Amino acid sequence: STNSGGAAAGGAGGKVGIDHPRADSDFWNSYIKYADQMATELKVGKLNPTNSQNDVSKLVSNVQTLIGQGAGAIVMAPQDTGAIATTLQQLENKKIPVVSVDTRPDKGKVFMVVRADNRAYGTKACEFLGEKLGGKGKVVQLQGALGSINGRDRSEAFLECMKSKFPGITVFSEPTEWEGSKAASMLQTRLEQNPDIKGVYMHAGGVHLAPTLQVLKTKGLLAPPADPKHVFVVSNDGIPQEFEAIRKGDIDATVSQPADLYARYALFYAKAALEGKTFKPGPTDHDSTIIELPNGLEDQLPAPLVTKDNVDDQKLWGNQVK
Amino acid sequence: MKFHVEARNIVKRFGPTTALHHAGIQIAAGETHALVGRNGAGKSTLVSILTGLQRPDAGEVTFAGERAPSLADRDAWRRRVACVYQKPTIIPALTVAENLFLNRQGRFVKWRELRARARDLLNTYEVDVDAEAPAGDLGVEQRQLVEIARALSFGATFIILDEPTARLDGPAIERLFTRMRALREQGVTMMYISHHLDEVYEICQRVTVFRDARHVTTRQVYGLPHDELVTAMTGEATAAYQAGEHTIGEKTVLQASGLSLRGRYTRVDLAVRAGEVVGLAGSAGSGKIGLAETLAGLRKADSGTVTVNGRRPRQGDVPAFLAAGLGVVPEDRHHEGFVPFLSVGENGTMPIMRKLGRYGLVSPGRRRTRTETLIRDLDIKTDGPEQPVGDLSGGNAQKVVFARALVDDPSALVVMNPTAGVDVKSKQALLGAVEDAAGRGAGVVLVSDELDDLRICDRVLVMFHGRVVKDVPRGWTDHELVAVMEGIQE
Amino acid sequence: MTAGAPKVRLARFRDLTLVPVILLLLVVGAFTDPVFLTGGNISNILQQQASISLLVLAEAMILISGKFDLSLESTVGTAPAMAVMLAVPAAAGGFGLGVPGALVIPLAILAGAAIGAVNGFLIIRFQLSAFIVTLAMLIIVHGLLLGPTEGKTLFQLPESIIYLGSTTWAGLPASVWIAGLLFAIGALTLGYTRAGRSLYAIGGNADAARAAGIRVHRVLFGVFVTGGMLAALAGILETGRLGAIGSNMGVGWIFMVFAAAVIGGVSMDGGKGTILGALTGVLVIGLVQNILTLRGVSGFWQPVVYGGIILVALMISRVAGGKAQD
Amino acid sequence: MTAGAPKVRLARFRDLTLVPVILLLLVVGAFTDPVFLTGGNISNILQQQASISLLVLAEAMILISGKFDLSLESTVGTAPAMAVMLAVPAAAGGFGLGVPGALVIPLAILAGAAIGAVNGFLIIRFQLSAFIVTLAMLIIVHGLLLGPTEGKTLFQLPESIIYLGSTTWAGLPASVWIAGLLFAIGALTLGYTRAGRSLYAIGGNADAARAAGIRVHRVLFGVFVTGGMLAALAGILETGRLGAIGSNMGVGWIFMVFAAAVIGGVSMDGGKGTILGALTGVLVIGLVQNILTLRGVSGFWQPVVYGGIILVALMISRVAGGKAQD
Ligand SMILES: Nc1ncnc2c1ncn2[C@@H]1O[C@H](COP(=O)(O)OP(=O)(O)OP(=O)(O)O)[C@@H](O)[C@H]1O
Ligand SMILES: Nc1ncnc2c1ncn2[C@@H]1O[C@H](COP(=O)(O)OP(=O)(O)OP(=O)(O)O)[C@@H](O)[C@H]1O
Ligand SMILES: [Mg+2]
Ligand SMILES: [Mg+2]
Repeated sequence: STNSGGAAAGGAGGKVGIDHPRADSDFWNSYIKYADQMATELKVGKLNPTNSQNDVSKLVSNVQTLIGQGAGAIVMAPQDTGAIATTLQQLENKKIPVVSVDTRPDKGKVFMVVRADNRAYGTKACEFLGEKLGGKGKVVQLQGALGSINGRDRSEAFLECMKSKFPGITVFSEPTEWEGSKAASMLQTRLEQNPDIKGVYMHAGGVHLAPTLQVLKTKGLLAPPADPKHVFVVSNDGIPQEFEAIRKGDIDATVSQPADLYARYALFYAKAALEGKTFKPGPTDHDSTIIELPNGLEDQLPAPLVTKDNVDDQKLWGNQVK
Repeated sequence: MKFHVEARNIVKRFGPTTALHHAGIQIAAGETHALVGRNGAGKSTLVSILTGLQRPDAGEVTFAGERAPSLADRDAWRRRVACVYQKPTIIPALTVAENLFLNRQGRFVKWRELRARARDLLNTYEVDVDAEAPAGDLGVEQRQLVEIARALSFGATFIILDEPTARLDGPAIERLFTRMRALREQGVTMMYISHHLDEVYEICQRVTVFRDARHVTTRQVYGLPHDELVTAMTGEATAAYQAGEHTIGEKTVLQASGLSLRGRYTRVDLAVRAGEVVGLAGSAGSGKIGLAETLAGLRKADSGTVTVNGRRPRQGDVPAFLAAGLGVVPEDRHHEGFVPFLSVGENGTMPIMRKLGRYGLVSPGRRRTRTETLIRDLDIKTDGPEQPVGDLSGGNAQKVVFARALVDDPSALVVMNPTAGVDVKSKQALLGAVEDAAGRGAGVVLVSDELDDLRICDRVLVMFHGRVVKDVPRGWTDHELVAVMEGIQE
Repeated sequence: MTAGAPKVRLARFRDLTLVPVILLLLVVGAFTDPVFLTGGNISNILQQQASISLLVLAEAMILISGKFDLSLESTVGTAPAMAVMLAVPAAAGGFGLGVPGALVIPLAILAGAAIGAVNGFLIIRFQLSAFIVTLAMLIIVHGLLLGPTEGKTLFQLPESIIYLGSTTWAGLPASVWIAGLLFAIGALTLGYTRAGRSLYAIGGNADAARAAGIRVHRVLFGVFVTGGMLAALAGILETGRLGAIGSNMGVGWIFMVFAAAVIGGVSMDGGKGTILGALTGVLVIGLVQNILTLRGVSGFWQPVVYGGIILVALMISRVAGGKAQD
Repeated sequence: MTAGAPKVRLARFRDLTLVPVILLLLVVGAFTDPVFLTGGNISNILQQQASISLLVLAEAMILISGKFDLSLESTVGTAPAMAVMLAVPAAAGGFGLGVPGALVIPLAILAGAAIGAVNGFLIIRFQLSAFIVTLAMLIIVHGLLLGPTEGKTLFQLPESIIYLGSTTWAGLPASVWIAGLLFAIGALTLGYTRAGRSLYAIGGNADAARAAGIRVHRVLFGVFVTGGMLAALAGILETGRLGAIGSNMGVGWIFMVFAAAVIGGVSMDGGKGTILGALTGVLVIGLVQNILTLRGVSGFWQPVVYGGIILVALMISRVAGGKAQD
């Protein structure tokens, strides 16, 4: 009933419709800012971005509205990778290409998935902690929300890696629903129960960093890495405050989830799609690899582990935020 | 003459209804002034204006010549007037003691002292209530006594009593009057509203009559003929009610055997035959309401059986009782009587919804027709079948509850204080309706504290401390019956 | 009795106090974006509101009868998920029981009814606080989705459960027809049937309703069960629209459901309100969401605008309704 | 009047119907983990519940007076965030106004009072539904945190706002002392002052309270403002505990707040309940959370266990209280 997706073929006429997944976290906040910036930089015409407030049902509605407004390509970040299937099918029927940021839809055609591998985050954190602890001891994993795909990926990969590579390490998993308050309470209780916990993996620096440090501080466990009391902490996100904490020696590492690259390549691929370009699996010109998926392609962006050694690398997005 | 309280040219409208139309009242210092009128004449509306709860659309209120305070200044109003409202103003979750001293506890509450003062107050007014019981656990009339004790104990110079006796029995009324006389001797001014005109003669000096939202007359009570007063109220001459003859059938329609409920009544046996009107009398706490509620299915007895029309519905299961052919007027209209937001029509026809249409449908047209009959038969003053019952005057709401009991043409009827708050003329209509039902073959149990109501009964069962102590046939005198009720004569 | 006529008319209007708000929103929308008034966009709005409107219908009935149900939002995801898990193989996240796909819809509705029955049972039999019982049930029922699926999305679904929420009948999404039909049935039931009028009586004064011969417990139980079934149906429609059942389906809806019902004139204290009014409440919420999306209000400030509009709608409904709200 | 004595005792006990539940939980906890009964763990539990308990205190007062406030949970984050943003430089996410750090706590409390005042104003003056007004305010107030911070966590805070929530006085966290003190004040106020008793009167029957000369509007307004201030204080304590103000601070608390209050015997219909009872409700919730964490129940099934325990506590409180709940 609304206008068809002819824009994709024609190119020039279509605009990019962008839906942001949520507005209440540090990481996505940076992404949203970068998206505006990159659109100007790459000269991509875009519609007013919508925000689905972490609700896939709103995402579906928003996409419908964007289609109605004549979007020629859609950039989205579905936080529920299954429930977007019908919508992707509709977009495919209308020949509107989709770039999916951060998550890989389970079903339905996508032009490109732009993401760093969340499972890789979990594995990297596990390997780092496992080595630092010498393969034994106790660690706590502050999980995100179990209903979220990214939280689950990180959690599962972390647990699998621990089980296979460091069977001597006991892992306590705490579901925090991305809430600082729950994280603080659970970590505090767990430390009371197991004062010999030596490692923490936090799924989201934005919400978990401050509470974790606060708990460690009140327990007197905020000691320099050389001190035997030191608890090794690996974070996830790569926001400036984590870098600060790494420099101070409060935490040891973080996985830098590249908000800038997410935004840049989301818009890059959306523009390319509008212009009718296509891509093939293989290495890219920006230190990443495109892989083939059953339902499209995925550009796997690098997500470096940041430690004291590389924390001052100016290429890290966390060092570019003002 | 300088009046202690004066209301002039008061106009008050509620949507399409005009409750007061340039009406007024002038009450001299130290007098006890009666305000009478039919249900819906605007008496309670005037009370709410005189106590600062509502703002009149026009007109003026003065206290001792001074203009009334602004509505927001509740303290100023409370210094000028204390009131027993017609609608309950007890807070059920709080104790009796706290209700008595609501907002008068002092900045910091000294509970022990408060309780002691409450007990004193209750003793003074001879109210036999536990000061520490939650007020919600009290019976209707105990609550009324608490409200009265509260209003009278203020030390206010002007007290309004809006139908305080509608829920009280004889001895309680006497005690109230004793208090009122004492207050009058101390110079307290009072406004007294009641539908019992004999009370007006007993306690008041002057009387003001309202009719259809207008002031009709103000007269000295002394020497005012009763008929003239009634005529002023109703606008026409009205004869006293004459009880009719009842043809009592063979069939027993309502029967109780061996009924007991701990703390309320013990081993009661009773049988009501078709066409018979049986009264149930007793002083406060005699258990008559508890018994009537059990007969109506509202309450479950500990032991014993209730039979309605040969059927034995499960006790406490009201729908089953109603299905067996029972009609009921509950004691407290606010509690079990009506649904305030729903219309006169819906409230009145609630038990017969299944008869107002097929397949579970309720036809508004049929409901309307049916309701119009009810409104006419019982003389309910309302804008029409669609008016919410919550907006009706107290007496008219009571008539709706009464209508609901009669609507299904019941073969057994249990009515508790059915004429509470109903005006002289309407009372005749209601008693007439009871007798009509009996005439159609219904057996009636009539519980009442009003001896006038009991006069239509073929016999009166008198209860004392939870037992039926005497079966008094027609033809009793007030004195005889009261003596039995008080347990003076066995 | 001639005075009756204007009363009726006035009462009728009271259901429709939000109509000016809706008209205003239509004008604002038309100025916001030319797309707004296209058939496609309007049909989208209706489809987007179809599932949540069923929850509003359910909640309106429950509120009118003087009760409360928070757990409806969890039923939206859990009822269809349960049914689906019975049907799909273990590889697709199911229990591998092999229940035929055709049974999925009836099973989902049954699951909804069962959840409603548990609510009703606890609230009525044990006389527990409806707010807290259904709050606990909100948590438990959502847990019954999280637990077996371990938070994973179910996306290999039997065709039957997709159909209703994704097909179109006569140019309009089937879910819109279904919601429309159910609202019509709801409005007629509450306005013109014994059962419907009993809800008002119970909500207005349960003791008086009982004394008038209404089987209060039975009616209330029926309302909770119906509510659960409507929530399950909402879940089925939503499943079809999304093509999968995520572990967060329905989560967070309940506040909007209450907002829609109350803006639409349903009282939180029971006994007051109409289904038609509730429908206007749903439409207001749907239009506001659509306009905000079209305008592209920044996600950060969207809540402020959104909440502000709810307040304004509430005030209009208060002023036009003329009575204090509870 | 000798019957008085046992009555009082019974009424006193009614506040404490949850004490057996608490004892049971202590026993279960002791068997779950040897750490449970250590001073450190108990002190942790108390600290973890300190901020939410202030919300329960606020909500209990509001519920007793017959009203409702959902927006408290948003105030927890927004009030301190506003104050902090006034004080910190733009680089740290502030407005760069350079308000002195020492003023942050008073400013936060003031912000809380202002939010409460807006609620009170809308609900009382305009006679709007408290549920929906505060629902809209919940959204708006949270938006007032999201908007200016753009969803970023405020990490660089003035020392003053960290102090209360992170320090220890005489071996116990300061927040526990503060919460304890405020509960004591609350219990005394509601039990033994005219103002406190007037809350019960208003909640029990607002018309009767007005007739008795209680300034209903003024008291209600005061209650909403006090509620907002308590929520702001809860936010200050929480800020100290977490060391930062995330954009989700307080979000999702309100349901637990209601659960604690109602389990503790406060009626959703107003006029009933005590502060002491509400406190026992908080303790139950805190103990359950702690035991679940110590046991390490799988996150997927935690909601089911959790909701189940709320239901059981509710039933016990019902059976022990002996009265139907509303
Ligand atoms: N809040 C209201 N809304 C609409 N109408 C009302 C309201 N209050 C009173 N009325 C109407 O005003 C009229 C006068 O009522 P009022 O209560 O003053 O009568 P009354 O003289 O006290 O009667 P009764 O003897 O039955 O108590 C009635 O017709 C009633 O329906
Ligand atoms: N709700 C109640 N709960 C407990 N006891 C009650 C209750 N209502 C009344 N009672 C007590 O039960 C006894 C009998 O009360 P009942 O109301 O049956 O007597 P009654 O003869 O109708 O009294 P009255 O003439 O005062 O209405 C009284 O002592 C009364 O105090
Ligand atoms: Mg009156
Ligand atoms: Mg009685």
